[in-house]
Amino acid sequence: MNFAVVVFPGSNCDHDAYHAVKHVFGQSAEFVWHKETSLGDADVVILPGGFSHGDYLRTGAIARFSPIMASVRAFAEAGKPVIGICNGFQILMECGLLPGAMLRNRDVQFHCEHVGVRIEQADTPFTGKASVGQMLRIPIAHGEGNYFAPPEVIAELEAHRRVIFRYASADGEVTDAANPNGSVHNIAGICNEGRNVVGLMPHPERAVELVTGSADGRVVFESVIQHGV
Amino acid sequence: MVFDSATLQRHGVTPDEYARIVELVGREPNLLELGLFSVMWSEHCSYKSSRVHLKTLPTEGARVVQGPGENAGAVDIGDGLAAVFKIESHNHPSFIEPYQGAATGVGGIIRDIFTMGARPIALLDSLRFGPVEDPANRRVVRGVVAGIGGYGNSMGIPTIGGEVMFDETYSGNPLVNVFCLGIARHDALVKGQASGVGNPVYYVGAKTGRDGIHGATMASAEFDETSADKRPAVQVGDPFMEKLLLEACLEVMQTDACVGVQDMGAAGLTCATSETGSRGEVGVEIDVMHVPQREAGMTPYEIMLSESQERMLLIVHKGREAEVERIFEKWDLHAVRIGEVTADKMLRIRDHGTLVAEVPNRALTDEGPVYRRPFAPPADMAARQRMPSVDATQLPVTLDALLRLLASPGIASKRWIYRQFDHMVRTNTIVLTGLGAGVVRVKGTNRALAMSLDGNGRFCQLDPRQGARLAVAESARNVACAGAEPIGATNCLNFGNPERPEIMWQFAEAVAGIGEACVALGTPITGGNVSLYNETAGAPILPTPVIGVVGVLEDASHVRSRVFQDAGLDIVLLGENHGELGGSAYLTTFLGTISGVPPALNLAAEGALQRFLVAEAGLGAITSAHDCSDGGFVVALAECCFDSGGIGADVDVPAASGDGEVGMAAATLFGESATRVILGVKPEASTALLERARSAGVAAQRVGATGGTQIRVAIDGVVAIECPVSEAEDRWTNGFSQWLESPPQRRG
Amino acid sequence: MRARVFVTLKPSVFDPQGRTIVEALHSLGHTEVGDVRQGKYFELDLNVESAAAAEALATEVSQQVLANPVIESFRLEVDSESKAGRS
Amino acid sequence: MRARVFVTLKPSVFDPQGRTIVEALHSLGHTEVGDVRQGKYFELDLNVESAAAAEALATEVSQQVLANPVIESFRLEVDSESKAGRS
Ligand SMILES: Nc1ncnc2c1ncn2[C@@H]1O[C@H](COP(=O)(O)OP(=O)(O)O)[C@@H](O)[C@H]1O
Ligand SMILES: [Mg+2]
Repeated sequence: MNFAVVVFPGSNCDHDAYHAVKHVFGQSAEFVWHKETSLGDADVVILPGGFSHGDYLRTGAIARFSPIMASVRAFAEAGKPVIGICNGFQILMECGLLPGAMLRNRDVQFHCEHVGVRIEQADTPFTGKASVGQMLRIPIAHGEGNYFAPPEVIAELEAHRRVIFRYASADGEVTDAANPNGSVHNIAGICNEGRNVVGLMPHPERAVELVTGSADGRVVFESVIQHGV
Repeated sequence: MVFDSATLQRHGVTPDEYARIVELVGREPNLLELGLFSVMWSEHCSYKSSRVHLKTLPTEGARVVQGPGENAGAVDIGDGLAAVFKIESHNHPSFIEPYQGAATGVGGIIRDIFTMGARPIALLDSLRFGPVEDPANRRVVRGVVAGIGGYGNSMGIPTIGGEVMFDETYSGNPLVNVFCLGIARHDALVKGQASGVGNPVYYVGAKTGRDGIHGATMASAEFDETSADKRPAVQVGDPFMEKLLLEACLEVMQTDACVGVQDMGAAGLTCATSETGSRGEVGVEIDVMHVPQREAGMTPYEIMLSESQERMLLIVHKGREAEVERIFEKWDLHAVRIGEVTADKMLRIRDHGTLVAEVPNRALTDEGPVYRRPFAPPADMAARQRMPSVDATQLPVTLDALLRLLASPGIASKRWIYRQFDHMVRTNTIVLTGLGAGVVRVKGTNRALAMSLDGNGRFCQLDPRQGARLAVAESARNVACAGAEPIGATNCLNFGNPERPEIMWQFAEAVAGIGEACVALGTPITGGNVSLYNETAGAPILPTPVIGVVGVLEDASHVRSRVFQDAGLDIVLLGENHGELGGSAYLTTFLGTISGVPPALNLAAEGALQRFLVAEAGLGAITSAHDCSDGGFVVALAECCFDSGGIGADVDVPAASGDGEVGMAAATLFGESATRVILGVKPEASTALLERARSAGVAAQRVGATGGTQIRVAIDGVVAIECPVSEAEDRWTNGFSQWLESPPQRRG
Repeated sequence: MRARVFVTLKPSVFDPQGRTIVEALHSLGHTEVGDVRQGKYFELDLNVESAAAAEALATEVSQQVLANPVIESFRLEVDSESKAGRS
Repeated sequence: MRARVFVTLKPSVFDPQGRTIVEALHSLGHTEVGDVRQGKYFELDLNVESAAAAEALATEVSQQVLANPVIESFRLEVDSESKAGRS
């Protein structure tokens, strides 16, 4: 499969996503600079983590205007798989492909650590190989991952099973203690109505080789690779 | 003389130095020229007080690819690759404005690394603060930690480790030392050198503002009151700009269009132009009118002396300009041509064509003053080294004592700090921060690099030479514990006012100690940094040399952390316990004093121990390794249990013969004898391992086994301390944040 | 022309920064401080001729870029001096 | 009482945030925007009786916590309504 990893000025997990896809999973991968207008023959688009444009104004606020985003939108609207990880998720929300916004973490500190993440739904291209309720231990690394959306949007997300990942304790309980940033309903990741666009704050691409501390993120990539064949 | 003494004083130039300037220039300098000399001859840039001592450091070795003198040092790590690394201090700015001071410190050291053509892959930080009972210190801690994270995280360079200590003397003088390591191919290392007469000189990055123009170099003739107001004391970091610069510069350097590159750090454009010219034995001529300026009406003096962040100077092969400009444009950066390389070894500065300064490059960079400042040991040295007379009740060996030590700020887990640092980005970190030395794999090879920063101001206060030797040994030992062979070192020397003989003595002794240990342990010094005048109202900081050691692990899969991997392992102690409490964390915690003689260090035994740890890496017997440092054996043992999921340990150690009867138990358990490592060893392999240790000349004994839920420590068969792992781990994990968040106390 | 834009979190949105500040102020003894909300403040220099044009431009820029309508609202002031506020 | 505090970087201090916003606005075609400075805006609810007391408290709090005197300056407005601004 062909993965396009979009690079914004300030992206810094672009190489990690590329490494995972290309060297760990043996897929073909291309960096796509944000000023380009075509995604080439991509089958999957990854918006990686980082601090696009420094995130000085608001996370993802400026990246959404990049020329490539029109193609990303068209790609998403055609039902093809798009994943936004961390800053990529924030960009997807800023450009309206996913609902909600991120607030500062409730303790206003940046958190980099492994957290428990529960798979809530297995019917997206990025969770097809997982089972509902499966627990992943994967890293987060963000200062603004405190997911917020108005109550009616949250209700809609829950009603339509669009919460895909939730912070949970090691034994799968959704508790406040397991919530690293204050996200509403412990939401760690969601999808769009078409279920092909997924955004999440945790970094599955950082957890694909045991030597780095966890390989639990593999299921996200294995799912989309399986989805494509 | 055309300048009055006040002007010279403001420039920090002594009458003797001025006379020398006149001699070197061949005439009276003008004000701009005086400014150039004042910054280049400042202590910070010229190392005028420290140079004679630094010269004695060992800088050569088979692995050294680049020793001191360039923007950073480099050592060979195999496969044609070099590890490029250096440490920098940003102490004073971090006191003035903790967040921005620390952030711009990170930015500065990162530039030093990518200037060499290396991709930065890891950061470490070494911090010293005053006690955080005082809200003022708390503000510094919070700001510095957030600032390091704010810059490093945005850059996508993991901060994979560091160290922090607290002492009253750092209250007005916090230390922020930051280390960065990058990777480059040997043949692609870029030097900070100009060459090729007629080659264009480019400026790229942030615009030049009035920031950072050194207080000591203000010149009355050009500054009225209002312009002084315009000059901010603090620089604001722009990690986004730096990220663009990093990517663009590395892309430019992949072409061979560049002759040399230099970042603009201290002394800004002055340093970058004169140093590149001087290293390349050429001249450099620029016109300041081309320099991008953030504010209107800047004078050549201000432009040349500005220390605005995130700026680079490039010397480009004539004819390749378009290629270079195109790459910068891609990253939304505009490289501007500000001048060219000339043949006559002069630094020539023009303003709209008019010549405004003309001085020989080498006069600025190499012919500055060198001082052999007098030194003498402090008068109270003997008193410092005397152990306080105490009775046994003042030296508790109880469960409570252990818990208190584990929760003390110097020893408690630093998770509150490193959780604010992205320590996993780039997916190379293979020993997570907090679990040992920082270790990153090198993608595309089997190897990994381990690195550690260490320094112990307490030991140095009691004996600077010994303290420095111990710091080198500890840093290298941490790297060897991970399985890596120590191959190179860098150092950041933080001291008080060198014009005072006792400070100069501390400095000279520490440098001598570093030299001795680096020679013995095979870790040449490839670079470093000196930070002097760290004192408030005549009260200096503890002498604080911070050592960074880098090691290579041939097979990354052999890496070890400090954590016991399983129950039922043999616990083996390498090294000997001499029961030395002098300068220990234990004494400071329970007696509130820094006193005694620091632990002895046998460098031959230390070397043997480290070589043994490295040789064992591939053999599989050792599953974890942790050195005994602050808090001694029991604290180290407890740390081996932490993060293991609650695995306990049951050990029995012989009493140490050390500091007499009183406090024997405390000395045995909490003394900080060097050259000791606790191993978790597969039981079926431990007899053979002990045998191998013996033949390697390394003292080794099986002292117990892992398992159960308790940490139980006996001395000669009598249980001294018993504590549930969970309770100990809880105190250790939360000690730091509880302390930081406890109700503030105003002191004094 | 100069426009000043104030971006604030909507009242229904929890403000972690404001809460942290209140806690810090209480711990410093300023218990009379009931609540703090933190927002953003922008000063824009606009090269347009009229106050009306400035207002229109600032509004557009605020809607498009400066504020995120999911969580924030904004208000603005236009001011024909070139320097606003004292420091 | 309600106080509003505006914290801005001192004019001489470099504002990377403002610069990034200007560049973004220019690339979106808003070339009439000459300069942007980004600051912070705080709304404080103060349980004090008089405007004078509110002003004194807000000033103290601004100096101590809200503004960083090394790089920032602030100005404030006190207002006796309990809700300030429209949204
Ligand atoms: N300031 C800091 N920044 C990042 N990591 C830190 C810092 N201080 C301590 N750590 C991490 O916490 C762990 C323990 O530190 P330390 O007690 O100094 O280790 P050791 O005694 O083994 O040298 C190490 O992994 C270290 O990297
Ligand atoms: Mg240490």
